Amino acid sequence: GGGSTPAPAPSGGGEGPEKTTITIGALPIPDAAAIHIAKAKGFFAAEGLKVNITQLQSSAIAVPNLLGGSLDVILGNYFAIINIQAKKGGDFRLIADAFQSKPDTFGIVAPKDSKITTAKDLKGATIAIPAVNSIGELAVGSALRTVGLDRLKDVKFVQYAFPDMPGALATGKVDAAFIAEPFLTGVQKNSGAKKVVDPMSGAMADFPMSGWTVTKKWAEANPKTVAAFQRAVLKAQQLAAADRKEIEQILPSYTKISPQDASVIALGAFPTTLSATRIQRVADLMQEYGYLTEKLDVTPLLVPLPQ
Amino acid sequence: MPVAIGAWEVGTRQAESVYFPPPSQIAVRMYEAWLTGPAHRLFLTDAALDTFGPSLGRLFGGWLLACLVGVALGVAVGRSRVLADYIDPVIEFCRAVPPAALIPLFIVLFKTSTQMQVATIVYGVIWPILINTIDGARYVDRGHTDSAQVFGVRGARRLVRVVLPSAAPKIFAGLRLSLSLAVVLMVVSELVASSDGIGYQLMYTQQTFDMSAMWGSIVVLAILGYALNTFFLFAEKHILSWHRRARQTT
Amino acid sequence: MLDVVNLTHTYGTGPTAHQALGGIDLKVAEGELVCVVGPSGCGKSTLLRSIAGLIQPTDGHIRVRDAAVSDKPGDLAVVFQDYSRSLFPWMTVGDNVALPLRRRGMDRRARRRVSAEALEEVGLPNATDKYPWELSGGMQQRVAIARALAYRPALLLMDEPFGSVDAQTREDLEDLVLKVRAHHRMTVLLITHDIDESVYVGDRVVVLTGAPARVAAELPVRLPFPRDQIATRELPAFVHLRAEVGRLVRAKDRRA
Amino acid sequence: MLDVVNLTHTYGTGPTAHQALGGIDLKVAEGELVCVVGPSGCGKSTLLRSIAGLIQPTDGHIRVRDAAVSDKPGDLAVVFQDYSRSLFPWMTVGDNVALPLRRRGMDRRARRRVSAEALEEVGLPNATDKYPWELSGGMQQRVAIARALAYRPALLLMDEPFGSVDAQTREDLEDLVLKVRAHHRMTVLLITHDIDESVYVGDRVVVLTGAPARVAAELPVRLPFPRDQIATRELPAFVHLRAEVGRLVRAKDRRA
Amino acid sequence: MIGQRVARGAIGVAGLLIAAEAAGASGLIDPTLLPRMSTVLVEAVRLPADPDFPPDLLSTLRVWAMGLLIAVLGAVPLGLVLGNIRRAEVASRPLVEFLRPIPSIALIPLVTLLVPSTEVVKIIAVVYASAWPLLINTMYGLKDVDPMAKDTLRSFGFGRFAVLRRVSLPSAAPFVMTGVRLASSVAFVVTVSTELLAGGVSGIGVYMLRAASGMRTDLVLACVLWTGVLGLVANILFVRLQRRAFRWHAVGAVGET
Ligand SMILES: Nc1ncnc2c1ncn2[C@@H]1O[C@H](COP(=O)(O)OP(=O)(O)OP(=O)(O)O)[C@@H](O)[C@H]1O
Ligand SMILES: Nc1ncnc2c1ncn2[C@@H]1O[C@H](COP(=O)(O)OP(=O)(O)OP(=O)(O)O)[C@@H](O)[C@H]1O
Ligand SMILES: [Mg+2]
Ligand SMILES: [Mg+2]
Repeated sequence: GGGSTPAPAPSGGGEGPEKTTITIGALPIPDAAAIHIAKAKGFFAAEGLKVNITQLQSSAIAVPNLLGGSLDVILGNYFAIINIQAKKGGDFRLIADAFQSKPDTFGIVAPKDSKITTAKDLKGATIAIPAVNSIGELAVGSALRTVGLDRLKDVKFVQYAFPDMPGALATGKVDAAFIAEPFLTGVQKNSGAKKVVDPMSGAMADFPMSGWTVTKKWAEANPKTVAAFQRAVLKAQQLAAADRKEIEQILPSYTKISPQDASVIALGAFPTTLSATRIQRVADLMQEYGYLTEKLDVTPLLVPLPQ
Repeated sequence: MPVAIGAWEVGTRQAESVYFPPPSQIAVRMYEAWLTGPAHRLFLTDAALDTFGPSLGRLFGGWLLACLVGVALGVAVGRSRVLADYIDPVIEFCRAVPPAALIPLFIVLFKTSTQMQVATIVYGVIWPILINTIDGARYVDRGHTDSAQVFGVRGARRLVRVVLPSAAPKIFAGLRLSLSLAVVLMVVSELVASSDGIGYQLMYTQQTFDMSAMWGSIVVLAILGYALNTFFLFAEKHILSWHRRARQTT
Repeated sequence: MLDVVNLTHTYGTGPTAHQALGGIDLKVAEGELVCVVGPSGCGKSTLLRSIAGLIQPTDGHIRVRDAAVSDKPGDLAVVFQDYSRSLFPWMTVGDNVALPLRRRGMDRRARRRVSAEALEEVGLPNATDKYPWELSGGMQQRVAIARALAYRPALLLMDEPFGSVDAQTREDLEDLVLKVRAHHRMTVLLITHDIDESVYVGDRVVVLTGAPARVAAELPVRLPFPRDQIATRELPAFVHLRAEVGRLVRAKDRRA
Repeated sequence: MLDVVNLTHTYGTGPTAHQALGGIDLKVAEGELVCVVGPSGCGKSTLLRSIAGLIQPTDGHIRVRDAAVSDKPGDLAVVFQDYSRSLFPWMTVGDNVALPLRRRGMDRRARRRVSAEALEEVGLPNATDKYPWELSGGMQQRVAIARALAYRPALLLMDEPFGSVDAQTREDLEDLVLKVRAHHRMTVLLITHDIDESVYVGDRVVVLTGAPARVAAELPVRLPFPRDQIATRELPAFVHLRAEVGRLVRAKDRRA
Repeated sequence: MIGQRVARGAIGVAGLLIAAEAAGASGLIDPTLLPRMSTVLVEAVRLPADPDFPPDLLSTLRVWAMGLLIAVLGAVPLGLVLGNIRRAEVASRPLVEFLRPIPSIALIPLVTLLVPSTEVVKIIAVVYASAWPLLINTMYGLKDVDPMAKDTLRSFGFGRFAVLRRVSLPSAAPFVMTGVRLASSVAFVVTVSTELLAGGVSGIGVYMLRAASGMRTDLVLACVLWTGVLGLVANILFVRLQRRAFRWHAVGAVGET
């Protein structure tokens, strides 16, 4: 074990993490870059942690894996985690921030020759989103509200996976799609689709997307492991935040994004702090849009980063 | 059955997990969502009609299409060695391919979402019908084929009067398998590109973390499957009555 | 009518191959009734199945009315030795008999009538609506006979058709075949184990020997028509002929 | 040995019900060989299946060695009329014959030996490794006979066991049954359509009438043992008895 | 004979591929949306060289084999019991028929909650889905057994169990084997679908997830080709086995028109 910094947890005592082998579940998307960097650069090993990374298809399946014990840590989509926390489907702890949107990381696009050119034109449109009741729906809802449209009345959402969206757009099954990088760049380049609006602007600018999540029980049982994980990921986040080259290099190793694509796609931000005020934005916006029925205070969910 | 439900109720009450609500709670939820409508519509609510209607349409459309294509193709392949040689490998290849993996193809190939969903169902349920029909049609008792041949019973009549009845017990096994599989595939097909249906409902409630409603959808699927199977067995009993009686030993 | 030349058939290939027919020559004239006798397992059914076009000769050829036998059968009907497997269990007895009649261009009513008549003739007037598996062995055999007779084929092939019925019914059926043959000028090939029967119904008796089957002898039966179960069997020529056939059958090494 | 009292059987229920047996009384002594004759469809096979415990009597009862026949039959073997369906196509002929011998507690080698001997006795020394569908009809029938004989049951039930074999083989098999019966003191019930045969092999001939089946007559056969195919059949008593049985069978309305 | 069949089979498969290529070349399928069949084929041939792929392939095969084996060992005996004892069949029918239509997609998240191993979750899903064809085909196979064969053995005094073992089972075996062939492809479908849905450390489906995340539809479809090929190979093995074990079945019947 390599606990070079003193253990932050009040429980104290003993050397090294309680659990040295941890299984992390993440999606093959840029959000997860930090753990791959940390693993590749030996940050985990330096903390005495051995990590296995499981590829997941969606946050929906990540949570049962976490609760059931197949996974120790997951890349939690804040929207999903807060939703389930509020409905008492699980008691989670966020141990590190992972990803935050920046302009052009997401977009609502329409086919090349579509009449839809501005957010206003989306009235009556069928819009593809990766999952109902998700951050995507919230983001589109927010974009609609800025032009006076209502997501429940004025548009229809259907579910498509990102890779299927270009096909759905081209064959006219949907009028517009909420699409993320690298598909956003891809669909514009290959099919000439045009961006109608960037939903991650205005109220949703620099919006927290995902963070590293464990269960409360696990966090309490393994405080030193949590701290060790936090230190390792933090180092990786700092690298990622400082230099996009780091991400461009690591992306092709755990996704099939080619190095060329990696160098042109828009990337979000990799926060190096874990801020309750920032994440509270998610909960508040969810409440504003009716996804939560009452206010949820996120502060108790955070496990502060070791100093 | 009552024992199973009792055990379920007790088990879930003991466990007190949000994910596994007790059946009584599920029943209440189902009742509120679907059975509080006007009497002239059998108490079905708008939500129930909007959910079940499209789903049943796709389910039956897909299943019937699969039955037609499966039996027709199965008999052709089962009776013709040459045809079998050519397309057996293609069939074996295709049926190991998950329908979910073909959705990108279906999206591009089919104009409307409904076509796409029906195609997914057909692709998913046709195999048991096809394989069992091929087997049944291929191994018709020699005594029967010989009789048909010497008496000049040929072509379509031979198919209808000799090959199909002889293969019927196997075809029915395939149909029965595919019927509940169609329910499963209906759900699969509604996960993509859909905004209504029981499968959509299932996924939606899962996403919104409305667990008793999600279980409600599962229960509806189970009841639907059970009802379809009961009708099916009823039809089978009549169509295969000769078989049952000829095969019984007393 | 029927012309079998050097017919050879071998089942299987390689070391387990079994030659069942070893070059059979047989001519049957239009309207003739030929009986085939021979030891069990000598190849009689194989011969019959070849003529019916159900198996392909390994060598030699068969012509029916100067047309080579192919898998598109000519105007013939068969009563199989394994009669119970040749009836369709999913059809009633009446439908079983009526099924081939469509080829005769009969409408539904005509088919029903002809089928009912044929069943009546074989002594099963009440079986029309039963299923084959509801009948006794002998009754099933009679259904198979009724089906073949109702079809009125130019060539009728019968493989031990009266094996499962009692003596009285057997005699009635023998007479029925003679009557139908005379009426409709059918050509008949009848395989039997009953030597008396072969002489009683036949115009000619062909004796086969086994392993592989060959024609051992052909005996013309010069008994007057119409034949009568009591009178004909008392004729000295009958008694003589049946002893002759008996001797020929027994003379040969009968174990295949 | 076998005691059948007022045996009644009705197939099916309701309007389509068919009464096959109408109160049959029959006693067979230990070691006796009883032949049953009767018109086609009269109920002979039904009687035999009831005794074998394969169908339940509607009324009356059957006792074998003073034990009621239940659905687990006693020490008996059956040669079915539909012999081809009673052989298992997935086993070789040898295995088919050997299978029941398991119940005799024989080991593998003993089973093979006994099975080979039995096949030899019915004239099929080379069929052991063939499959049933590779044999002719008559050969299959002989396999079924070999299986029943090899089992050496206390009670042997045979339903037209020699229907598909030639005259010579038939005589050999009749003598074989007589020999095995004498050797092992089996009790035998044999259904046949051949009146000569019933008199030749039987100690007693039971004549049934049909629809529903009833015992019409019982005739003791007082012919000396050992019987001989030529000598016995020439005895005046034989000739007389067979005429008698023939009259009885014909006398009854034979159409069921 | 064998050579001819292989040649014909190859022609059949080639026909399918050519049709797919033609659909791409003629513009029926927009090549910017879906890659051409020729591209996919090249990628499929290259896949084994990708160091990520072989472990994924093996992992999928392992789940498939385990799942199928457990399903066969469980469902066939159960089918024998239910097909033989009418009362058991009637009593269990509601339960069976309520369970059958429940999609594994709905069950996987719930099972994941209870079972702390992704691999075991996958195997459970495979067993669950592939048990049904085995169960139903076994039951229907038993219904089709010739009663005369059963009677024969019963008349020799064999009990119910012996009749089941020595007559019903061999006679239903070809149909059960068809069930195994059905279950085998169902097991492939469910293994890969579960990997797609639930992810995991390795598996063809996991590889597809990764490929999809990089807009490599060509790789995704190459994986689809591989699952098809695996299914084809598994089926060839099963058919071989079937031909050997059940020669009597094929010979008693004709296949030609
Ligand atoms: N499918 C087969 N495969 C291999 N050998 C066969 C097959 N069918 C028949 N044989 C063999 O061919 C020979 C002749 O059989 P066939 O059925 O023609 O005899 P048969 O004269 O009709 O005898 P039976 O009077 O007993 O019916 C027999 O030795 C039999 O073993
Ligand atoms: N499964 C059945 N269902 C209905 N009726 C049946 C069934 N089996 C036999 N029967 C009827 O019972 C009667 C007696 O049949 P059984 O088979 O006992 O006759 P049999 O004396 O053996 O005749 P055969 O000499 O022709 O074999 C027949 O009229 C037949 O139609
Ligand atoms: Mg024969
Ligand atoms: Mg009978």
